Amino acid sequence: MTDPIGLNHCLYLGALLFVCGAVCMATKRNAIGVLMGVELVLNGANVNFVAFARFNPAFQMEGQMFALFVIVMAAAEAAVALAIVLNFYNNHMTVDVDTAEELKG
Amino acid sequence: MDINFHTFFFYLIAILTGICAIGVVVTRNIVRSAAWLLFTLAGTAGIFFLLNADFVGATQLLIYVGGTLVLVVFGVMLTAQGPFISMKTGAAEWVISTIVGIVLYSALTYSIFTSSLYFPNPPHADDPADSRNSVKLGMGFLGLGVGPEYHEPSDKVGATPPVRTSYLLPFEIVSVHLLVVLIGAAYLARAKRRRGGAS
Amino acid sequence: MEVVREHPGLLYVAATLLPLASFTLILLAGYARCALRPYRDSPTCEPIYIFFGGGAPGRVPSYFAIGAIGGAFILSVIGFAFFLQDHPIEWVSSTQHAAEGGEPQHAGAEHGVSIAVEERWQGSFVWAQARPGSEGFASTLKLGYRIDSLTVVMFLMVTFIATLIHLFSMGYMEEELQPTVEDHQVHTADGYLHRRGRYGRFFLFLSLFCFSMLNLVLADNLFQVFLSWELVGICSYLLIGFNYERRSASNAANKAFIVNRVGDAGFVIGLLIIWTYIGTFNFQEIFNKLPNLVETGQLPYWLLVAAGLGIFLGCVGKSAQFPLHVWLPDAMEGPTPVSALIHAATMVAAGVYLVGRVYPLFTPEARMVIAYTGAITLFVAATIAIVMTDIKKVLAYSTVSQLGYMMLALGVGGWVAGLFHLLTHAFFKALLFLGSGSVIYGCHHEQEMTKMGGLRSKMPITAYTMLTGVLAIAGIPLFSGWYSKDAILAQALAFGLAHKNHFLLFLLPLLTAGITAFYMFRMWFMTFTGKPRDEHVYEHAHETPWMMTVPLVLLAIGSVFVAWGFPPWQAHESFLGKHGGILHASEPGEELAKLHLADDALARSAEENHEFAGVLAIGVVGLGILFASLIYLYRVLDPEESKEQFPAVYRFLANKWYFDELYSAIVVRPALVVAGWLSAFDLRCLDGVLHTTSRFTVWVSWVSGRFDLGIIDGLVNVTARAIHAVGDRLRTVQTGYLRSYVLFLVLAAVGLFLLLSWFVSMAAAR
Amino acid sequence: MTDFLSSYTKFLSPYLGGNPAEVVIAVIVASVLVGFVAASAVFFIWLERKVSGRMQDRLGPTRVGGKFGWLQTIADGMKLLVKEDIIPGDADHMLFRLGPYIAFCGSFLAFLALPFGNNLVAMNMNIAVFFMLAVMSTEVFGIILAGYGSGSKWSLFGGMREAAQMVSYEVPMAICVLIPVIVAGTMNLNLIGQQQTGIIWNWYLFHDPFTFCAFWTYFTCATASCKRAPFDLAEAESELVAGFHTEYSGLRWSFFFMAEYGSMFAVSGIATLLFLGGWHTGLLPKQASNWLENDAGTTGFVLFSVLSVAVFIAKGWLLVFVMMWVRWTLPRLRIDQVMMTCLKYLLPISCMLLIGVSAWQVLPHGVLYYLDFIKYLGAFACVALVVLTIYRIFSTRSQLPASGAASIWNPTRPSPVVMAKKS
Repeated sequence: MTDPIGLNHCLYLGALLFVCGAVCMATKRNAIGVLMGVELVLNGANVNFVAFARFNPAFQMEGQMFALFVIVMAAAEAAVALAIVLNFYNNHMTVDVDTAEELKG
Repeated sequence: MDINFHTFFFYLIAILTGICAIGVVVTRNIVRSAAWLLFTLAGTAGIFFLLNADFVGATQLLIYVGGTLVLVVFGVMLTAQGPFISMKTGAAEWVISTIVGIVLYSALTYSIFTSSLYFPNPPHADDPADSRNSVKLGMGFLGLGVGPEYHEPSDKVGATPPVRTSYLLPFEIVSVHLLVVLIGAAYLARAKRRRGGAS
Repeated sequence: MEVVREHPGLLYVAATLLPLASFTLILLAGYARCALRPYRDSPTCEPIYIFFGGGAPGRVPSYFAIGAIGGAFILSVIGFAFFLQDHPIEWVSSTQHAAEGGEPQHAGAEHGVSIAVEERWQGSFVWAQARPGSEGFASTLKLGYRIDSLTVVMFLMVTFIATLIHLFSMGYMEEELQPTVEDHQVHTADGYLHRRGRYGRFFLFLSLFCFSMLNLVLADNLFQVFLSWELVGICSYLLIGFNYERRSASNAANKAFIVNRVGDAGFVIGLLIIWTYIGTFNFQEIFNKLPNLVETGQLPYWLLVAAGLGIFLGCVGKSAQFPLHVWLPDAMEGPTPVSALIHAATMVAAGVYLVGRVYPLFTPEARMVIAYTGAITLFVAATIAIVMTDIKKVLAYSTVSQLGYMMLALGVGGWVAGLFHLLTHAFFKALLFLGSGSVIYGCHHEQEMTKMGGLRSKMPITAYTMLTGVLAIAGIPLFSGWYSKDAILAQALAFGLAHKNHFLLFLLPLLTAGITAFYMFRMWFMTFTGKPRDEHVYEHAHETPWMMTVPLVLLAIGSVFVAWGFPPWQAHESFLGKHGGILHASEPGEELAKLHLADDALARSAEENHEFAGVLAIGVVGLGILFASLIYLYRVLDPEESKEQFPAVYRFLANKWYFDELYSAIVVRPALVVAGWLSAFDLRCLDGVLHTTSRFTVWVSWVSGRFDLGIIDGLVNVTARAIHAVGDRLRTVQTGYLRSYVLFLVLAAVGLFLLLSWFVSMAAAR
Repeated sequence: MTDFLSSYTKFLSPYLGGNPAEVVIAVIVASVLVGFVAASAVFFIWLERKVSGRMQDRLGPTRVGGKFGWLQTIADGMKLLVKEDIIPGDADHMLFRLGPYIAFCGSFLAFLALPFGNNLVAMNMNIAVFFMLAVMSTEVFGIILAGYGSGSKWSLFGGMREAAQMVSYEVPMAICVLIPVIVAGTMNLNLIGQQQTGIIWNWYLFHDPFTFCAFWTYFTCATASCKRAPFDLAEAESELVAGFHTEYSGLRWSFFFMAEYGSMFAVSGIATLLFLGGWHTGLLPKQASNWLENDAGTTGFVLFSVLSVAVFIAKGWLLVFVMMWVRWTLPRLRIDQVMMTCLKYLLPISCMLLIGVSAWQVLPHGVLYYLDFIKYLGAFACVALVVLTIYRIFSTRSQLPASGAASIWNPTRPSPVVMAKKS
């Protein structure tokens, strides 16, 4: 607690967000919940990027650039994922991802 | 104890963000989950502001909170029909997922910790004015070199002027990508007549 | 503008390309329409479909075509003005130049121009090269243009007549504008044939034809001429077969095409000889090299004769000379404007034009062949024309006959006279054909003169304009035909006087001049005077719309004045044909002189005998007119009676001298028999070999198939079964639950991170 | 947070000094802003009532608090405070409670970056205008949550419409904001305000034809993004009872209204700063303004600051008044028309304007020199129009019959207007 805020603090936060996202993806049966998990994971990554940008002069630009690109990609991914979810809903009348098991081995 | 406002607010926001993130996972109701996610994202934006990434933070608010999340909630509302709002996950799955999550988090913190032991924090310039770099971001997007200098490997030193990274091409690629995604999503989500719907 | 001032010849190139542009536009629009027709009901395609003409034919193609050819005419006029600036032509000359002998002033028109001026009127580019980079002997095919006075005059003539005929066609082809045209001459199971109107297609072909003809005239080399020659041929084929549902039309088109092939075979032989021995197709280069080659014997004399005769054979086919004249009368199956444009005024003249172009190639022997061919043709055709009752057939045979005159003139050394007649003939023959078209249109597609009569009052403009044409073709003084025909007769007389044993070459055309007058007046009297023979036709006859009469009037004016000189009553003073006139300027006198073919004595003799020949001709013509009026106007003699009195002669003439039967017997039937033999050989021998081979192949494939199934497939199947077994065991891993995959993923990530940390710590510890 | 407040600490540190000062200043600034938002909401609600009353030929509130019903809103507020706090049984309690606060926070946060005068800003951000757009975009989330959490179909419909509308209108609005940003070369609102010092034609409204058009486009989008009429589909009374706040009452309901009026002023403030010269009167030449601020001593500075704030707030209020004017003038659109207006008209228009203004920026200097007169032309035309309008208003009033406008609608007497038409 007494250290000045450094890279590691941010990395711990990013890791937490990442793990929460992963667990969210693994536990939610609602397709949109899975999507939220993905967003969390991406946010964890973003925190890391921005933290590197802040604390490592070599990445001062790259970190923020990558964060921006990740945000944009997340928006695109959310749009496509939602479209897929809507299609899924049209076909299965539910958004429970466990019903999508037609491809099981 | 040398707690200044920066440190204080960082801890405050980070802890709140973490709690909200856990809230996203444990809440059963998907809309409430989205509300928690909103706070998580807003907290992340706050962290970005604290890390002197104003532009990224504002972008996070504008695109994530104002765009993506609204879209997600919109999707929830379009697909919400009573029982689907909270779909129960089995206890066993909870246990497994939690264990795996904790293991993963331990692994991550362990690797962060070990790497920080061997690679200590690089020195960072703490001048706020230096880090307010929305202008540099914009220049990077416009194709003006803003990154670190890079010298072409050459026999003669100084034969070519140093190259600086610029982001015009990725920017364009992302733009086109967004356009394609827009069209694709509109195509996927368009109202379709069901096959044989007449019967 | 500057380019035009420096290279005015490009005006003619532009004039040539304009109809091509029109052709391309109409063609593309047609393609677009065909492509869009399946989608014409869709709202997006419908406007485009309608823009390109839609379902019903519209007038737009004719506007393009007439605009193109009219533009070409205007360009030709401008080009003519430029040409006169560079090549001073004397309008009012006198005979004393010729009398003084030596090279008179008019030669200056040809030789006085500087090199720079020559350059201005020609140009070319390489089209194909056998050995790239080497521009030498027999290696380079060029496309180019060279404008001399003949080209200029031909351009004016062709574009002027073609413009008027386009205009006429707009009226004549009116009924092709209907979405459904009923063809009364074609019977199908459901009655008359119904087809779509082909207005646009007609103008498409006309444009292509105009381009080809102009390109032929423009060309500075034989190769380009040959290309255009074939294009003109295909246009003729397409237009004769315009109503291709009619058996007669499609047969006529085939006949024209095949007969022309015979001629073109000769043409190709001539081309090959020139290419092999002279190594170039450019006219100027050929003429420049020729004297040297002949003198040194590098080009054997008999080959030169053969080359000339070969090219002349092509011209015989194109210009419908004996013995290849049989296609032209049948070609009257095409629409009348086509007959006027192609089979009277321009295309058939291409043969004569080409003979004029390559004139120095013809040795005296070849010229004699030309002269006799012309003489026979003109006589045979004229005799047949006497008994024809179809108005267009009469004109067709008269065309053949007149073309014979031109050939004759060329053969007896009257270069100017032949081409002069070509020009004047174009005017009055176009007039006559358009007039006949007008009559046919006015009589609702009735072509038999035996059903006409007394139409003068019903269609006065047509009648009197046609009378002008008849007077012109008959050679009445002050009408254009008089000047040219007199020139020919004078030349023939001079030739006959010089070579007494060929005096027939004067007698035949002289006699035929009378016959010509006879049958032309017969036609006019039968059509326009007397009592109507068929009340039904007479009742429904009417004057044609302005689009058709205006060209008639213009052409009538042209057929009167086109050959005038000063003073007009002196036949040899016509500015077109006089010694030193505009045509004379491009007579290849110098080239002929180099080849020792020029005959100044003959030319002088022709000058001197001009008046004598003219007087004789007028007498014969007067006789012909007298007979015609006695029989058909005043009914003093009954034509039916004479028919019965000389049945053999009548049958001989009415069956066109049995040419078709002759060709059928000696060419067509043997060909069919030989084809039957070949077919039998093909079926029995060749197919037998083929069948044996195929049976062998089938057996080999069967063996190979067994091998394939048994051994190769066996191996493959074993592999596949093994893989299947493995996959069957492995597939249980794939549960189908998305979330379990995520868990696997996370576990893998954990492993990865632990591994990474371990590596890092190891690396750091070292 | 130190960074956020750096400009203020630099200004005030000699007096307060150290960290405690930062806390105090932060608290003071936040209170002032909240107070301002609340006060202006109170004023706007009163103004809305008066304006609508006048426009509908009524008097509006007249009694509470004296002559013009000054205290009507205060009284209403008291009533709302003491009302029973009802949460419907089907509602999702947490989301129902959360909605109003998120909406209000989004609206209020925008004021952090809004300069009221030169350097009179809570947080002098480099990306101020972007920040404002970003935080205002979070307001929609509160409304969606409220609509969903109410457990009522009217509310749900209202929330859905709001979501669709806001997300769509954000795009042309952001593009229109970019247009003056391109001209100014910065997103810092304070700098943008400073650049428009001087006479009226220095305002970016008149900079070139594209910014001129961009102002109207922006204002239309802003009206829609505040869900004001004619774009108030989220609370369309005729269709959805009261839209997303059907189930709300009491304090929570008033939070929504605070948020709405707050964001109205915020977007008006952005419009003022980007196009209408910010805190500048438009009458003082540049030199005079600079002299007053920098060289006229403390008195001049204070005078200048007070004048700046007054002018800025007046301009903002004027724009808010225009929004009310529009609300009571135009009928409400249908939801499909709303979306069509955005996607088929405003979006292409704003894109064209963006391209146009970019092209204008890269015009050669020589050409720009000759095109410069456009700003004088536009400014004079606009001023002339305003003057003409005011003149017409007064001249029209003098032509009204002495019995007042009400008599026109009195059915018992023949209408003078109709009579005038007949004659």
